[in-house]
Amino acid sequence: MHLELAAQLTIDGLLLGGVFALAALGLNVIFGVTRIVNLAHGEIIVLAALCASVAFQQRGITPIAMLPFAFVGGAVLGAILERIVFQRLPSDPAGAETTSLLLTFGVAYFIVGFSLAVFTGDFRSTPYLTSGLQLGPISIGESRLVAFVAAIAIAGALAVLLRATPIGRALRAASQNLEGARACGIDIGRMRTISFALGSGVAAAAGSLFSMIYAVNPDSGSQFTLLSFSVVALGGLGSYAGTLLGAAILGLAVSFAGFFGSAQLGQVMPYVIFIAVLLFRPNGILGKGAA
Amino acid sequence: MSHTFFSRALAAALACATLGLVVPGRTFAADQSPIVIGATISQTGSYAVDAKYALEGYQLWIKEQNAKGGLLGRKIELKTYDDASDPATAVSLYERLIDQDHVDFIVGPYSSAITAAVANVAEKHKMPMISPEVSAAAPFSRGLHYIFMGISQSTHYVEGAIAIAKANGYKRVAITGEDSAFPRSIAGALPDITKAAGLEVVYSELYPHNASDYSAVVAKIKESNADALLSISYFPDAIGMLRALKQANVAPKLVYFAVGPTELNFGKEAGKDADGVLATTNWSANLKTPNNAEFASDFSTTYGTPADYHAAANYASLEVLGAAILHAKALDQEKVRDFMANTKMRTVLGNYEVDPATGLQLGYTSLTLQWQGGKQYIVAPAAMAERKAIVPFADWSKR
Amino acid sequence: MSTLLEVDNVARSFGGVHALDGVSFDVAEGEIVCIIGPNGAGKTTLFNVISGVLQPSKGDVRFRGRSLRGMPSHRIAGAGIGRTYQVVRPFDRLTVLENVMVGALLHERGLAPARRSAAAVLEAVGLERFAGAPAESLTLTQRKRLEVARSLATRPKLLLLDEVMAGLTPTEGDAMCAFLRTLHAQGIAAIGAVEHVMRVVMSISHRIVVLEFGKMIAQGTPAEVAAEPVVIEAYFGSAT
Amino acid sequence: MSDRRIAISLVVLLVCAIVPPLGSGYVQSVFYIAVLYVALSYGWNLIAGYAGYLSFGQVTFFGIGAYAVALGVTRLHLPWLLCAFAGGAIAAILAIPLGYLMLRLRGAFFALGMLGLAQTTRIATETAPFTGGSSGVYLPPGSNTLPAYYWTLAVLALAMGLTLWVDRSAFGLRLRALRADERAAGTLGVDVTRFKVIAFVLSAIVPGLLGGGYAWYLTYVDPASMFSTRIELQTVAMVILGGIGTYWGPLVGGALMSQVSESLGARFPQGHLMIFGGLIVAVLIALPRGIVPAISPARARRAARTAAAA
Repeated sequence: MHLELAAQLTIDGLLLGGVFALAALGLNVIFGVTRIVNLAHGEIIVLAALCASVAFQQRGITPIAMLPFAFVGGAVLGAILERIVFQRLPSDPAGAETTSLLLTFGVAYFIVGFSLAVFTGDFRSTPYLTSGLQLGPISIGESRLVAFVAAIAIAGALAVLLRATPIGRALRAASQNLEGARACGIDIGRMRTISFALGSGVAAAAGSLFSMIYAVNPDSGSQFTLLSFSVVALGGLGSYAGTLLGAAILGLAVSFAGFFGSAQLGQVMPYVIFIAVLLFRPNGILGKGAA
Repeated sequence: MSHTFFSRALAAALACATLGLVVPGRTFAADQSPIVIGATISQTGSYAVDAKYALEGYQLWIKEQNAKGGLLGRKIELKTYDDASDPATAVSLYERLIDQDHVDFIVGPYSSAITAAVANVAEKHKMPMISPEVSAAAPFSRGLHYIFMGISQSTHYVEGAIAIAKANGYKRVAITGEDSAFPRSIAGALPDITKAAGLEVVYSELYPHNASDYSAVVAKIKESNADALLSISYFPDAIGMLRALKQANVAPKLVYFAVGPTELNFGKEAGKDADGVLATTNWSANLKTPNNAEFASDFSTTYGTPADYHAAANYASLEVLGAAILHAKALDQEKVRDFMANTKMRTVLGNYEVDPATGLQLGYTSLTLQWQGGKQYIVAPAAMAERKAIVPFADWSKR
Repeated sequence: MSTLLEVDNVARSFGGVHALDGVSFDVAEGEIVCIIGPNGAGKTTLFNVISGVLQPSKGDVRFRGRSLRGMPSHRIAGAGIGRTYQVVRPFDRLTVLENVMVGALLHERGLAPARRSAAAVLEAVGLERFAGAPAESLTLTQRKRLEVARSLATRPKLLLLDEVMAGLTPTEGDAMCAFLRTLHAQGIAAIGAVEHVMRVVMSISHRIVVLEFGKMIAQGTPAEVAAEPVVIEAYFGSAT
Repeated sequence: MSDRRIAISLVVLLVCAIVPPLGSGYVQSVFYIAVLYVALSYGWNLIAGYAGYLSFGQVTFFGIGAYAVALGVTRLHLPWLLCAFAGGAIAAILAIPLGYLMLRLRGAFFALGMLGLAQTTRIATETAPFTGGSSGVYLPPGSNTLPAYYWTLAVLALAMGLTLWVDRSAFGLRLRALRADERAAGTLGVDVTRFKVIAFVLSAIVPGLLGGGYAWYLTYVDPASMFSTRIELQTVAMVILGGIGTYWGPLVGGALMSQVSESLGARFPQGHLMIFGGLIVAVLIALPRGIVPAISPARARRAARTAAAA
């Protein structure tokens, strides 16, 4: 295998990893604090992608200009969901986990129905930044490069927010020890809402950028949920560095497996790795998994 | 333990059960009640996007026919349900159309999976059913007597593109497409067709349904340095593949995406990247077929968007059904069936003629179109071509 | 009395942190041993190792001469080691009787015999009035007794009681002590893990093991241990 | 001790047995879909309701059963009923190793791990040489509604029987104990892994058997329809609405929802999924245990019975 092909596949793999990381970061934020795994994560990404593509077709707003709006929209949606849906979880941990799973399942079902009603079943995407940059023999898709840079930026911003700002420290305390944080007077309820808002906001921002990369319709959500899970499971729940690393590994695996194996093998890679990682390294590579 | 709940559940179960028994049959006088045509459409689920204008195709024919006094002096009505792209739902809805709504005739649903399941209902009730949206042969050649193919066979779809490749000396062919029923019905026939045309297949692999990434497939196409790319794609994967080609700066001399680019919003989504892309359609507004021009203009004035081949195929299927009813001079299923099996007639799609034994379409041919300057033009077969095919596919840098 | 349980130089660490280090002691049949140590001294970790929830990093645990290494917790329970938990949590959506029946089903074949023996155990711990009630409706002390009843129903030879005294009023503590003595009478050995409550511990224990930061700092009869300077300094402050 | 539930279940099954042949083709197909989804719900309830492991991949076994009949009939020319039985057997045999493997996961990871398993099986069926790949398999055409229906009804009876057995057996009691607290159940002598795997296998046999009937009913199978997440998610939604982990939950949720989606779906196709999603969230908030326990608190009834016996 000559050098040029290896370089191209590596670049494609890393860029794909950036896309995967962007999808998974939001999931990590929510799980980190609330230990709730949001099954509607993919649906929020797809809803944002659909809005972004309509905004572009009808008002010419580019997906990048849409980022802040998507983030705020996603954050508001996340806060509402957390308030309405998750404040009523039963006290015992096993019951809470099952019920939160069922609740987010119901929310996902609702969002798919809502998207169908508003956007119909059509596949939508945004024809923006569709060309590729040429670096000698290597070509780099512009939209994926943007997603890669955005993933690094958002992960960095999250890391800074969690370490440097008071809210961030409170969030981190809550994620490490809920009882301890409550004992220090941190309003756990507010922290849960903020983490949901933040997580859903990041997911929506990812969705806005994805409209440049994928053609999606309301049914495409579960695909992104499963993809984000594979990344977070590989990288370890609650660890941002883990998410980036997990995403990179997955992207490379899909890219190389797709070339040397078959396209089907590439498509199956996330699921296979997801199941393998969970069985042999339950906490993922860098993560502090569920107790 | 409270009895009330269970007695209520029991009563509900019984009520629902007797529904079928006692609902009075629709009594209607011999002639002036409307002739009702029933069908299911995939408005939700995975087939929703392809079956977009199926409903409008039916509605337009009925509107025009009613304006001409309907059939046998009776108004025509359409009764449709959404089968949500699910075979079991479609079967139940066709049973409902026939047993419950007492429709007089039925027309086929979208996709070979649903048609294969619904064919049993048609056979059981001995009601002829034209399938305007199924071009794969498999559902038909199974000893069925009541279903007929209302569109050209999928194996002919690629002939135009192959002829263009042969004419321009593009010997090295890469074959790909989505791994699902319709694309496989074509990709399966391609090796023989390409060999017959003296072309060499240098790469052949299908990508999975709703693939998340095409860069690996494109990398292999690049490695194979194929001259012609034949990709049997629907709309979303055609867009995905086109973008992956552009981002990898891969521009084979001939690029064909089967039915994906036939949809008008392929141009909207791809913009000027669409120029040069070849595709297959079964209909064009400029076809020299009987009242085709009226159909095209009537469709765009009524629905504000130009017709596509789905709408034309559905319209043509009712043209055949209408002719069969007129010929039978009565709502006689067997006479209509025999007419559909043996007639040779011209519709907006062209010459309708099926093999009486299998119901496979022999008359209709498919056309090859090319995106040029943001619009679609028929480029093959020569007799119906509006413009010459522009080849090679322009490099990404020169667009 | 033949030795029932041998804890032989057991150690357990969680990524560098030594929760237990070099703990060794024996328990004879019917003997009551109390393990004393502040919170985090490794009492619960020791119970987790003995009951098979955790495997020891070093050392071994033998029960009636047979090593428990690698044995899953359900087979250790089958061998005759019952266990209660510091954080008491009954099986929700099951009634009090059903909670105890789960334990009884270890040896009983079928629901009817299990129901009978569970009812008998409920009576022994004085919860028979609540048999049909949902387990979540019990008070803390009743839940503690339910926890003991569940394990008793498995007919254990050795019962591990994790903080079973904590949170009980003096009278409830005495009632629990009386109950533990009946265990001794039935030949059931017991290891009680206790954070303090010295008076009760001294009165019912045949032997005492003192743990601090995972290490054994003293072992012996209540009198011997009380005389240990290390223990006095840790628990009684300066002798007043 | 006669359990009122057996009597009522038999009545329901009897009604479902008598009515369809008397009704029109439409009534038969409506009964088929309702009975199919109620049976799938009972199957799914065994692992999710009684063992507390939410699976989003039981449709894997449904697809395996469907392909057992499709390939058995078209390639081996065996009678379809035999193949349908074989489908259940194959599902059970595969469920044992898969159970030991997947049940090491918990909560959302198990749920999505199983979803991944279903997707992987679909893609494997699409690419495997002997399964006809994504072009699917055409069975001999014919209106097999009634034979497929009675097979499905028999499997429903089996699934209800299994649920009743689990609900009233020593196995079921210990299974429900491990649902509440696996570690505590383990130290009370419950072989947690083996019990979970048994529940998983039972929960795989039911869809494994049902798949064969579905293939015979449609006379066409392809990976996308047989391993479809839509079938899985609709089953999950039904059990949640009816009442997860209860005996009547799957019947109420299954019957109710398949009827509502039948009529609702046809009238306004775009909106009805949204209504179901909203309904699920509302039910989960208002009635955490689903509709059934809210109407007849099963626990109070069962408690009264055990107290009387003590």
